[in-house]
Amino acid sequence: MRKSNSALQVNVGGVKLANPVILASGTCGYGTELEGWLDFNTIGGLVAKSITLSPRTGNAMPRVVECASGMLNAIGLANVGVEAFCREKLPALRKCPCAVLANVAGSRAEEYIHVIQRLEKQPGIAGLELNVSCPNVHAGGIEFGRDPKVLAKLVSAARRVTRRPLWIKLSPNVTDIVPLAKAAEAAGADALTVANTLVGMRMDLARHRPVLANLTGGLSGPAIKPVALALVYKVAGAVKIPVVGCGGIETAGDALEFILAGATAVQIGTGTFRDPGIPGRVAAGLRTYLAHRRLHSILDLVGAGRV
Amino acid sequence: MRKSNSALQVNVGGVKLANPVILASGTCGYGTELEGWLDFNTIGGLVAKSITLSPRTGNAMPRVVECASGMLNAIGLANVGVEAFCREKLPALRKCPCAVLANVAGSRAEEYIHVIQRLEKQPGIAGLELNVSCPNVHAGGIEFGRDPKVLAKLVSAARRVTRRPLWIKLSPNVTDIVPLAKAAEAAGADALTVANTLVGMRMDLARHRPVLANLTGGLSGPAIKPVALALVYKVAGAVKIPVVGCGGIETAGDALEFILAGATAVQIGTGTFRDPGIPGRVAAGLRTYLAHRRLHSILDLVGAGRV
Amino acid sequence: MHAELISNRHFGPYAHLTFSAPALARRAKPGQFVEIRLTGGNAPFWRRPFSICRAGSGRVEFLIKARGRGSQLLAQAAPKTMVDMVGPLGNGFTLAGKQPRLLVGGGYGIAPMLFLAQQLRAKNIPVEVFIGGRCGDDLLLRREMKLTGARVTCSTEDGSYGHTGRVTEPLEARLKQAKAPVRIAACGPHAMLKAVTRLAAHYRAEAEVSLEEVMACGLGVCNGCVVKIKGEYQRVCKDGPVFQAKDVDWHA
Amino acid sequence: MHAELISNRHFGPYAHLTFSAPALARRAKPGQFVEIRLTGGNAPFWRRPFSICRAGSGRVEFLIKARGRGSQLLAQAAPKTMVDMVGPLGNGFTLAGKQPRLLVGGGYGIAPMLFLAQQLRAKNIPVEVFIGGRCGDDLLLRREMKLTGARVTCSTEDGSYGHTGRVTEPLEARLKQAKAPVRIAACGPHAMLKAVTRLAAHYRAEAEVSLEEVMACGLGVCNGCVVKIKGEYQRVCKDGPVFQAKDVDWHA
Ligand SMILES: Cc1cc2nc3c(=O)[nH]c(=O)nc-3n(C[C@H](O)[C@H](O)[C@H](O)COP(=O)(O)OP(=O)(O)OC[C@H]3O[C@@H](n4cnc5c(N)ncnc54)[C@H](O)[C@@H]3O)c2cc1C
Ligand SMILES: Cc1cc2nc3c(=O)[nH]c(=O)nc-3n(C[C@H](O)[C@H](O)[C@H](O)COP(=O)(O)OP(=O)(O)OC[C@H]3O[C@@H](n4cnc5c(N)ncnc54)[C@H](O)[C@@H]3O)c2cc1C
Ligand SMILES: Cc1cc2nc3c(=O)[nH]c(=O)nc-3n(C[C@H](O)[C@H](O)[C@H](O)COP(=O)(O)O)c2cc1C
Ligand SMILES: Cc1cc2nc3c(=O)[nH]c(=O)nc-3n(C[C@H](O)[C@H](O)[C@H](O)COP(=O)(O)O)c2cc1C
Ligand code: FES
Ligand code: FES
Repeated sequence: MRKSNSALQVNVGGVKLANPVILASGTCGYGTELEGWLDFNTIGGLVAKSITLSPRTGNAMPRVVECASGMLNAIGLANVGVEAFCREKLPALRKCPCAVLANVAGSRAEEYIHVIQRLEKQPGIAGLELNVSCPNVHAGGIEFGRDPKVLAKLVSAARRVTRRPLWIKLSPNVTDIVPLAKAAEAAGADALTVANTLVGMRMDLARHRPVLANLTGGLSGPAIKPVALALVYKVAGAVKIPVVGCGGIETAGDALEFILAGATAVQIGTGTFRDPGIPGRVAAGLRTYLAHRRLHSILDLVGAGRV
Repeated sequence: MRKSNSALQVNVGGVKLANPVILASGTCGYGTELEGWLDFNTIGGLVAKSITLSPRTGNAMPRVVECASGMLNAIGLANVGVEAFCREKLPALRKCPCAVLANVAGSRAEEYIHVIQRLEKQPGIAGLELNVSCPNVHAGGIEFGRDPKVLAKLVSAARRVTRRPLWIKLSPNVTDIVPLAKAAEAAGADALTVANTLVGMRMDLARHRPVLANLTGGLSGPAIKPVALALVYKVAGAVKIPVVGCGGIETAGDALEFILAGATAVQIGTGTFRDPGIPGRVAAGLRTYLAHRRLHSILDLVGAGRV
Repeated sequence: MHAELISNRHFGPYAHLTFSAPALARRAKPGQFVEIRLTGGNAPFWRRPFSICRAGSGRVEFLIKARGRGSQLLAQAAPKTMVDMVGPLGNGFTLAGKQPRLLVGGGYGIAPMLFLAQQLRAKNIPVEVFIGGRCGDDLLLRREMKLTGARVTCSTEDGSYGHTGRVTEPLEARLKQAKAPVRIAACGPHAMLKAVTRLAAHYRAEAEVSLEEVMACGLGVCNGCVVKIKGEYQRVCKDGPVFQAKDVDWHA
Repeated sequence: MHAELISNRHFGPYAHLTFSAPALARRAKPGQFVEIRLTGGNAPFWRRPFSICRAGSGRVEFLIKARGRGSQLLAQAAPKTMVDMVGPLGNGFTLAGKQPRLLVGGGYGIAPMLFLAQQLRAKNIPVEVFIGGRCGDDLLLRREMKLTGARVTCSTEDGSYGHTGRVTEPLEARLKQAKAPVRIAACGPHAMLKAVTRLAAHYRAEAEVSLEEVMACGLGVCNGCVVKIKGEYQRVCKDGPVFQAKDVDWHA
């Protein structure tokens, strides 16, 4: 049952969330997989797995490996493609009691645009997140996430074809994230998700080769939390649109760190793998924190840790 | 007592090391502090704490904070300055049974050059490492570590004033490390250390502000190991000069991952804090690994994990 | 969900653990698995998957081989230790059909076979179990298997107990003399499962195998545990771990 | 170096731990500390510093207040637990000089004072101990202190035991009536040490204080634990943790 508690409500660039806790793209499938393990009434929203124009089988195996306080993945954007997404996945997603965002990836700008256009008429999507930062496949749009000009073009083009709230998910693998954040904002983005995974590698000592078939993968989990937090702090100081913090969040305290740094909402990825109860507990913990401090709205904390 | 075992000997751009294990700059002070806790006969070398032209007191407190599988530091290059280094610290460092490298930092190219010139006549320094990647102070030279052209200029200038082996310590906080690595190589660097710390932040939930007085700090420890390893793999594939791997190494297995990725030697930083016995155990573990595999030289493993 | 360790019996590198976990015990089916996390800390980072070896009366049992840090921590856990479990996960073995079953388990792969044998025997289906291992110490659950009423044949590669050789040799002998159709269920090392699949094809027996892959989520959301099934990637955790042997692409 | 926990006595949130650590016990001086790591795992990431509370006969004792994860793990450790220690670290209190000593300990700050009292008493130096805390439960080591032959004065802020009020109140009373020079050694919360410093200055007594900072290395190499001493940064772990009270810049 949806607990109505206005203290946790946030509006992230037009996406209304009952609370600021969102499941990150690629870590909650198309929602249904987690049924029974996670109560969608306890969270604010979910971002469906990145979809591309055509279905993708993903990279060769192995695709994942453990690291200290984190993991590497090189799934390679395995997904059913936008057609099957609309036909097979959206009907179930629409029944989800939390906000549902679609996440779009591609290797060329036209690919993104086609997918967005295909989704535009589909009901039940609260917003779009553009993945311009998948480090694992050429098709992940990583070029868009590295060059402010290229990014601006993509975002403008997307802006023209959708009336939906448009979030851009930025890459942490850049020298300076600010020009990218500003470019996306200027081109019409409604919010920025900060950030995707860090490029990383592990060697297999038995086989004398990288563990992942893809050689490198994206590092996620608590290991990257300080890096993501520094980026959120930087971006929130540079743009006026809301920022969604993402990277290594597992507790309400972690979420608060991001909110104090300037995030209006947070996404949880790997935390759900470790314990599908984490997203709900994070939301509950935020509620408790507000009550203890006698605060009426989580918005009172957004950016409250900035100096 | 120095164990002579040629199997572990490496030559890193002119610096001869009895084994590939080096203490990273800023984590072993000027050597003497660790006496009694670490047997310098068991390691290949040490890089003294970064020195600048003038003494620096460093940043305000707090300067360090724990993270998941790692830590943030914003020491701010606290150091005695090159004069006091030559007068007070070098005499003791010269007695060290392992190779000693000096690490030089600065905010302007002339500062680096002055320090290098001041050191040039001092005996007992096996090589120089230029820190162009300290994320914590303007004076840390981070600009040099971000722009290949600026870096090339600095390295060329340094090359002109020193005959010593010249290592450049690169920053991981860049979109693409390859142009920087190539620029340093072309400008006359003898080896590249990959990498320094990742920019990170932690929020203090009690005080509602960043924990570190400096706001951000550099993330080190096992958390960053996959990131550093991916960078070493990339750099070793792009340059011909040796690469020194650095980031989160705590076991011989960790060191082997870097060596298989293409590193000729490794540096250990935070690991020494957690246990000053780690560097010696890493070297011993490498020796055992070679013996088990009946390999005559660690060089047989350098880059052996590349595909 | 939290579960309390009730008992832990050791056999060489193996440990037989019994947990109190009523909700799990009620829902568990043979061939399903549980993702276990030893509370607290980041090492190991992921939960670890283990097949349900027996379930009932509010209890769930596992047979654990101590390998790396995760399984070692678990194998050494003292009674009263609380662990966190997610499960039951995945799809189990086929229980329908009256054909006699040949259950093949190598090493800790015997774990799900005990649970399967019990349920098949409860339906009065004849069960023959082929237990294999490198040496006698790897032959687990023999006594428990016999108590189900199954016929048990043991093989060791070093000949220290039972048939000398691979577990697939007595299996092949049995298949050769089969008059009526039988159905095979197997769990164990990759090479063993591959051999079982070949035998099943040759002797035209239906066979199911339980596969292993490293698992990041165990819930079917990460796509990190896929195997090629009829040419398409499927998730071991959600679409498996039990697959029709003939559908598995063993070379992928 | 590895050390085995021999006994662990609990008093509310405090635990009094005794380890077998002969080499350490031999070298330890009052005021020095040890960096303890509970073997294995990355959480907590750093070792944790604890003052040596008593050392001798191959044993080292600590008084631990359970606060966060690190101190909790330690406070709850069972006998026979092996931990890894680095130490003894830092510089201790001044033992030289025949002046009577006033030892001031707040909460677990009393820990190094026991070791100090013992060694001073062994040199026949008169010792008076002022133990302070919020309530009676925070008054630790009273019995052990008395056994050293020291005079013990207790204060609690809630008046549940001894003097009602701050530990610095009976200290001031004692300083007021002092005929001959005394020397103060103090360890405890920041505010208490500051107050002691003020009193010492006012009554012209020499005072040493043991400071605390979060420590990344504990070995003097990271420069992460600095405090301003006579206007210059010094490392608590290597240059301290004991400093001349008058030299400490309490506002830095
Ligand atoms: C569906 C399923 C059922 C299983 N049932 C049992 C069982 O009943 N009894 C039993 O002893 N073991 C079982 N395993 C294997 C068990 O999960 C691994 O032995 C365990 O995860 C190893 O963890 P570790 O930390 O001890 O070893 P690690 O040090 O992590 O690795 C040791 C070896 O185990 C492999 N491994 C590591 N993590 C995993 C993982 N998450 N999944 C699979 N393999 C992994 C590694 O590739 C390596 O070869 C099962 C695995 C799966 C997938
Ligand atoms: C020289 C010295 C001697 C000490 N002696 C004792 C003693 O005898 N008995 C005792 O109970 N405590 C002692 N402490 C304090 C003790 O080190 C901390 O309580 C402990 O480190 C907290 O760790 P935690 O994981 O339990 O708490 P955390 O969750 O890490 O933090 C709880 C609180 O402790 C502080 N803290 C965290 N890490 C450290 C650290 N490495 N050093 C100092 N403070 C830290 C934090 O700022 C926080 O306020 C001493 C500290 C120092 C520096
Ligand atoms: C297995 C896995 C798959 C992922 N797939 C996607 C994806 O398809 N699209 C995307 O935008 N991000 C993807 N991500 C990144 C996450 O959404 C998230 O940004 C990242 O994991 C950092 O957050 P975390 O530390 O909470 O996991 C994936 C992450 C993981 C671990
Ligand atoms: C406390 C601290 C101080 C450091 N100071 C320096 C420094 O002065 N110069 C430098 O080049 N690197 C410095 N570093 C970076 C380390 O040399 C090393 O590159 C980094 O910590 C990554 O390695 P690690 O994970 O093994 O610690 C410092 C690191 C730490 C933790
Ligand atoms: S382990 Fe994540 S999909 Fe199977
Ligand atoms: S803790 Fe590193 S210098 Fe003191």
